[in-house]
Amino acid sequence: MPRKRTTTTQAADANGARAKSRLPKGLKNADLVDYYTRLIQVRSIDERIWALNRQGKVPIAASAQGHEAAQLGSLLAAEKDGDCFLFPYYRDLALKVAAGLTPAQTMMSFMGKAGDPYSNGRQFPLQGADLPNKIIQISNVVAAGLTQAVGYALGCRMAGEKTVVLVYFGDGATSQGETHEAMNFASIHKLPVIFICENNRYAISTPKTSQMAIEEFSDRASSYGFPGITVDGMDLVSCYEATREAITHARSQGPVLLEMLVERFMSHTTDDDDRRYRPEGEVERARERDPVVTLARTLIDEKILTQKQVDAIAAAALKATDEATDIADASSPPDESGLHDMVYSP
Amino acid sequence: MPRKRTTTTQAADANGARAKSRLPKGLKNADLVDYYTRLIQVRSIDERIWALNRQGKVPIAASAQGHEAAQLGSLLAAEKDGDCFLFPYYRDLALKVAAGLTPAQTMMSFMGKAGDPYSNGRQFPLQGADLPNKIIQISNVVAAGLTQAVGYALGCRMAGEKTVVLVYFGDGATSQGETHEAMNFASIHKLPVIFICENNRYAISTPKTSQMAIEEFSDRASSYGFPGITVDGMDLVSCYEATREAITHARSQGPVLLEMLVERFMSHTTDDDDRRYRPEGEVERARERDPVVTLARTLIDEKILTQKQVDAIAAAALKATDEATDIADASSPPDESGLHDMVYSP
Amino acid sequence: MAVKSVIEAVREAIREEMARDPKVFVMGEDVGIRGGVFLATQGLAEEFGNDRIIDAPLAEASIMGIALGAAFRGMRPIPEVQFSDFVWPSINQLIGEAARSCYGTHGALQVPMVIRMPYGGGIRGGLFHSQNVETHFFHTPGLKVVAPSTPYDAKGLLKSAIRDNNPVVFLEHKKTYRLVRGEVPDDEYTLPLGKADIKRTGSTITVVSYGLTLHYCLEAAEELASEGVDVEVVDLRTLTPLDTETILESVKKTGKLAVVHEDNITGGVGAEIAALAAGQAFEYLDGPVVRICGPDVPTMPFAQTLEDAYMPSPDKIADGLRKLAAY
Amino acid sequence: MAVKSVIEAVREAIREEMARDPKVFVMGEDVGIRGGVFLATQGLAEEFGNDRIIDAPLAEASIMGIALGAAFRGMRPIPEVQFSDFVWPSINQLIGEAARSCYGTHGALQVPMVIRMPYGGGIRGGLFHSQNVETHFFHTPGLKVVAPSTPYDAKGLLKSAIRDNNPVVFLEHKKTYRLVRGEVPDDEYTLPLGKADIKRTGSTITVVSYGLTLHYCLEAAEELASEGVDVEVVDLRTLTPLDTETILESVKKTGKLAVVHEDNITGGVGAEIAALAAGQAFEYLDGPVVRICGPDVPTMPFAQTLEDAYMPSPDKIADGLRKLAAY
Ligand SMILES: Cc1ncc(C[n+]2csc(CCOP(=O)(O)OP(=O)(O)O)c2C)c(N)n1
Ligand SMILES: Cc1ncc(C[n+]2csc(CCOP(=O)(O)OP(=O)(O)O)c2C)c(N)n1
Ligand SMILES: [Mg+2]
Ligand SMILES: [Mg+2]
Repeated sequence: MPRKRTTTTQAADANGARAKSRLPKGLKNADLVDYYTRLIQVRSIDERIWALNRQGKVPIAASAQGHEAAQLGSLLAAEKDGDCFLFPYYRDLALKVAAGLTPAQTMMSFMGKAGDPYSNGRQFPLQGADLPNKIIQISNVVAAGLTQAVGYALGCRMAGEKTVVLVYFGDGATSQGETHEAMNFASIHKLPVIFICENNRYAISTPKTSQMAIEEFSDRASSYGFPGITVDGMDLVSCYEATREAITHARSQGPVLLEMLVERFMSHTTDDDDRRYRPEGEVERARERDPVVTLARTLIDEKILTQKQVDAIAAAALKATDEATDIADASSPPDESGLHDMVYSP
Repeated sequence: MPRKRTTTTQAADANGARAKSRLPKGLKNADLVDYYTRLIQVRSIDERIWALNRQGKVPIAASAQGHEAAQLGSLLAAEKDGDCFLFPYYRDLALKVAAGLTPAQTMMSFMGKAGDPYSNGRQFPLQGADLPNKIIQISNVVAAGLTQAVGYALGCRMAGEKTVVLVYFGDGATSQGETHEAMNFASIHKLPVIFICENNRYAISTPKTSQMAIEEFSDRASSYGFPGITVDGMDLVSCYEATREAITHARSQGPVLLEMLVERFMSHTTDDDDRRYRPEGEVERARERDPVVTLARTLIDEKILTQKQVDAIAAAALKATDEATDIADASSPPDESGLHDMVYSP
Repeated sequence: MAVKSVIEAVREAIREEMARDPKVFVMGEDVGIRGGVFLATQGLAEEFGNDRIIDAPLAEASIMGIALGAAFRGMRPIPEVQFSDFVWPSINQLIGEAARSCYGTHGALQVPMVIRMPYGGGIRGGLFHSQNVETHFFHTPGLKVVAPSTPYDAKGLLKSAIRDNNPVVFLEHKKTYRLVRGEVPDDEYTLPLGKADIKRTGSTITVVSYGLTLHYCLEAAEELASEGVDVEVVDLRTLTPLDTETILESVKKTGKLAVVHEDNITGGVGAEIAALAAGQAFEYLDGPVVRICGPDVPTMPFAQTLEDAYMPSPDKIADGLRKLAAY
Repeated sequence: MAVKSVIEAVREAIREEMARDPKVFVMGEDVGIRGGVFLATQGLAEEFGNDRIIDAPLAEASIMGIALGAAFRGMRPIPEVQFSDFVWPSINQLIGEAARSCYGTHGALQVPMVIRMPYGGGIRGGLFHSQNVETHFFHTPGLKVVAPSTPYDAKGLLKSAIRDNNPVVFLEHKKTYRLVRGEVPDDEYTLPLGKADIKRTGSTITVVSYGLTLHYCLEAAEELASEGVDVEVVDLRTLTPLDTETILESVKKTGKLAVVHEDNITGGVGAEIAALAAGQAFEYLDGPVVRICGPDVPTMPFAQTLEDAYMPSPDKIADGLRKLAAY
């Protein structure tokens, strides 16, 4: 694995319009179809919860729109590897859902209903843990998960396992002291941790230039003596391949920093209005590289699916989202008698 | 100022024995004599407080022995500049004393007597602030001073001043998250701050290899986009010159990271016993490069002083230390009625 | 006088003090063009420039440490913590350093700094956007702690806090931001730190509270009034300095004390008020000291049902007061 | 039975639990070859290797966060904070994260972790090596808090803490480390968390304390005994869970309560004990609840004179008890 950043061809020629996924190495067509199916499901849920927020049914949501290729590309690599554990962050809706939640479980989480798989309605949607799908994110305190991920990797090593830990965070999180501490410890102990920065150049309204004085965050890896790579986070295959490589490296040699350049299509959360601070047209331009559209186009161009099949997948996803919404809407919130449960573990 | 590290010739050929100061650029002979006078005074006090600790009169002390060239070299540069402010750390005994304390004031601080100029007996010796000498170090919490120093520089800029802030810390402090945060903020705002790491390769017993996975700490500067320099911290002139350059750079272009390679001659503090963890002979070898001895040799070799003059300076220092000890010993501790004073400022 | 919301009062106080004193500046996450996530600094970057309304990197420890350093240089920083839940990474600079800078230098250094933070729950914020953090500051000598309940108090106290030469933690209950509105004088005014305010006089029970729950206490007091029980409601306004005199006087008058807050009951501010009465008004107490407070559950679940179960409410308070009255 | 010091008891407890369970490991600054600055882990790196006695970088936040992550994986970490004064940079991981991991995942995650830290003053540690930090943890639901006073208690409680599935803050008063010695059984034993211990039975006054000042209370009780006043001394041993039953029973028996601790008085643990009595033993109280505690001064000056002025002492305690007895 090179110690310096690589840019994918995709990133290099991506001037927005008409970007197109390359065909993957080591992925079967069936993988791509599966990926697309999940991607479109996730997007459909993502759009729905935003609408449900406006209807007063979902108190808060952070959208993954624009980050999906990064989240699903890396997830796919982790799944192919088979022995990875994930510490995502609050924007990783696509990752968390695609990792194994049903649409109904997801909707229950967003509405704070009993049976929310992450926290049983105690936390913000999809905060907590989903151990069956090998995911922990106990809080949305920015950067707090990084040292925990490193510790998890340490615990795995102590237990004699070869698990690689993927920990996700935004460009804003790079400023936190704990991000430094986590990378430093991981480098000293050569722990199998992949630090994945989903860099969308904004922390709420704060632009990257107010967050760091360097061009590429991945450059910071060299100050810990491990490799840092920047990839086009709008491109599924780049994200998949870079993560696969990183997993191999991490398991044998220690940490890797993977910066994925993504776009935030929506406001920071449903509570935010990005028109206050984003230049006009920026989001529209970014949307021309929408990973959902891009992948659909590739599947059709490469004759893996027909337009009709693509439409059918989208229709099925929409239907699943509709059903999930109804189920969640009709289900009960946690009973107030449970307020005191599990303050302590038995 | 180069963006990459420079090693002084001194550092390059310093294999311990017979190291010798180069003659300085831009320093007068009188400066060197003044420097030597302060150096020997500081050393004499440093040795005395260790002895006083063993007699039960000084509860705790951290020695600067081996760090003096770094501390006084940079201090001298700051003094020559005339518009610098210092945020030292607990090991900067030599710096703090040479910056303007009398030996008696110093001793009062170590004995926790009323009139201790730093905290009036409230804190560990020489912790607090010495504003007349442009020094603040409010605590000995490792790395807590770095962001404060950056904030001080920001305040100076807001007030329309050109002050350059020098902040000092050890290699252990590099691991703290706040060190990252301080350097990051300073780089974004291009603040005139010089981060001076007195790298003695130990944090109490913890060796540098357990603290970082890189060879030279100064390499980390590149991840903030500012220059990092490593100099031989046992060599007065290297430290002086590097700091002078850094001050010029900082004032016009923003932060600089200055790593000074030093040796800790004594145990971590009077409470520590470094024989538990340091390889035999290491300290003895390090002492062959003692900055006090080295400078005396230079002064004599270059015929700036005679051996006799050097001896006379040493004798005067010892006498001053004796007198200061007596004064401090005879003076009163703070009255207990003052316990509640200044919890709040009026 | 115009009717304003708490957030408007806060914004006005900052604006006026910035106009009055060029040393005052704001630093925090998204305080600039965004105007803060609650819009406390809306429009101020335009008015005062980005050098005095500084968008900080996402790193609370440095926000606090840098503000502290600037205060050492004589500036009057107002660092903003976006939600009180995120103050923890900065707490060493606050509890360890800022609170002790004056004491530890025997007065050589002052820390004229106001640390603003929205706190508290009842807004579906879940575990990490609802926290009550006041006790940690209340228990730290060297800090002052302010927790206003009304727009009038918020403005007057914030202006005093900014002019104070000590680190002041200024706690704004985020549910009051838009919910609580009230008259705010057009003319300049300040309110002294350290003075509680009797928001309702009464003779049979003293209720001590602050922030959001103060309003719930007033509602409960109304309810009890209709039942013939005359409740005095003391609004602490500042937790430190604590106005022990007003509290003790009221307790001595009524003989019965209840303390209400949203923060976890054990070791909360209410414990201190109870201990104060048990220690210094013992002879006057006609009944046990009652605490109606948040339960000992990590603050505070997201689901509406659980949040309601956690929160003190006018009904829960009225119940408690009723029992105490009957004692 | 052999007579041992507190530090020896602590070391033995760690050693035995590490031998018993390979999942137990220690991480902290200088815990390895140096054996910790107080030598709590002396010899353990040699015995268990550097993979289980890990010399951490100087970065408390990561020590805590990494320990927490390892606990998620089923390990049983014992992070050491070198002095409690340095716990602040790590407090988000402790108060914000560890304390809420179980609650916030509805029990999916456990945190079997013991955070050891030397705390307290009276050793010329000055402002930054003397701090009492217990209140911050005491006020955090989700944490358990232990503060033993004797070698016997320290060993038995530490072993239980290590076997507990929750984050336990284990506070070792550094002045007791070598000063306090006592019998420790040769055979394996544990002591339950959540049980106070009546270290001296008496009938006229209840004194509640913990840690170093517990011994001062016993001294004061002896002095008062010689004056005919019979003092009961309750050692809390664990602050959370708080043994309210033992406290209330004792207060109901004696009718008078004093609380003693070194930590700042306002909002300290003593306030909760006082509030507890004022709320639940009101009818039994024959006098005001007295608190003999550290003053509201940032802990604690370096000069001997000032440190003495700060510290509760047997004399100061005896004075307070004498007055209460005379009430
Ligand atoms: C410690 C902390 N401080 C502040 C916040 C409030 N906050 C939530 S998200 C966010 C911005 C994060 O930006 P980034 O890391 O770039 O992630 P993105 O949302 O862009 O994916 C902020 C400031 C928080 N959750 N935690
Ligand atoms: C936050 C914090 N953690 C731990 C300590 C205890 N401690 C004091 S000095 C020290 C080692 C510092 O090493 P380094 O930064 O290399 O400075 P040096 O003493 O070698 O000059 C430690 C761990 C402290 N003072 N502050
Ligand atoms: Mg971002
Ligand atoms: Mg060092």
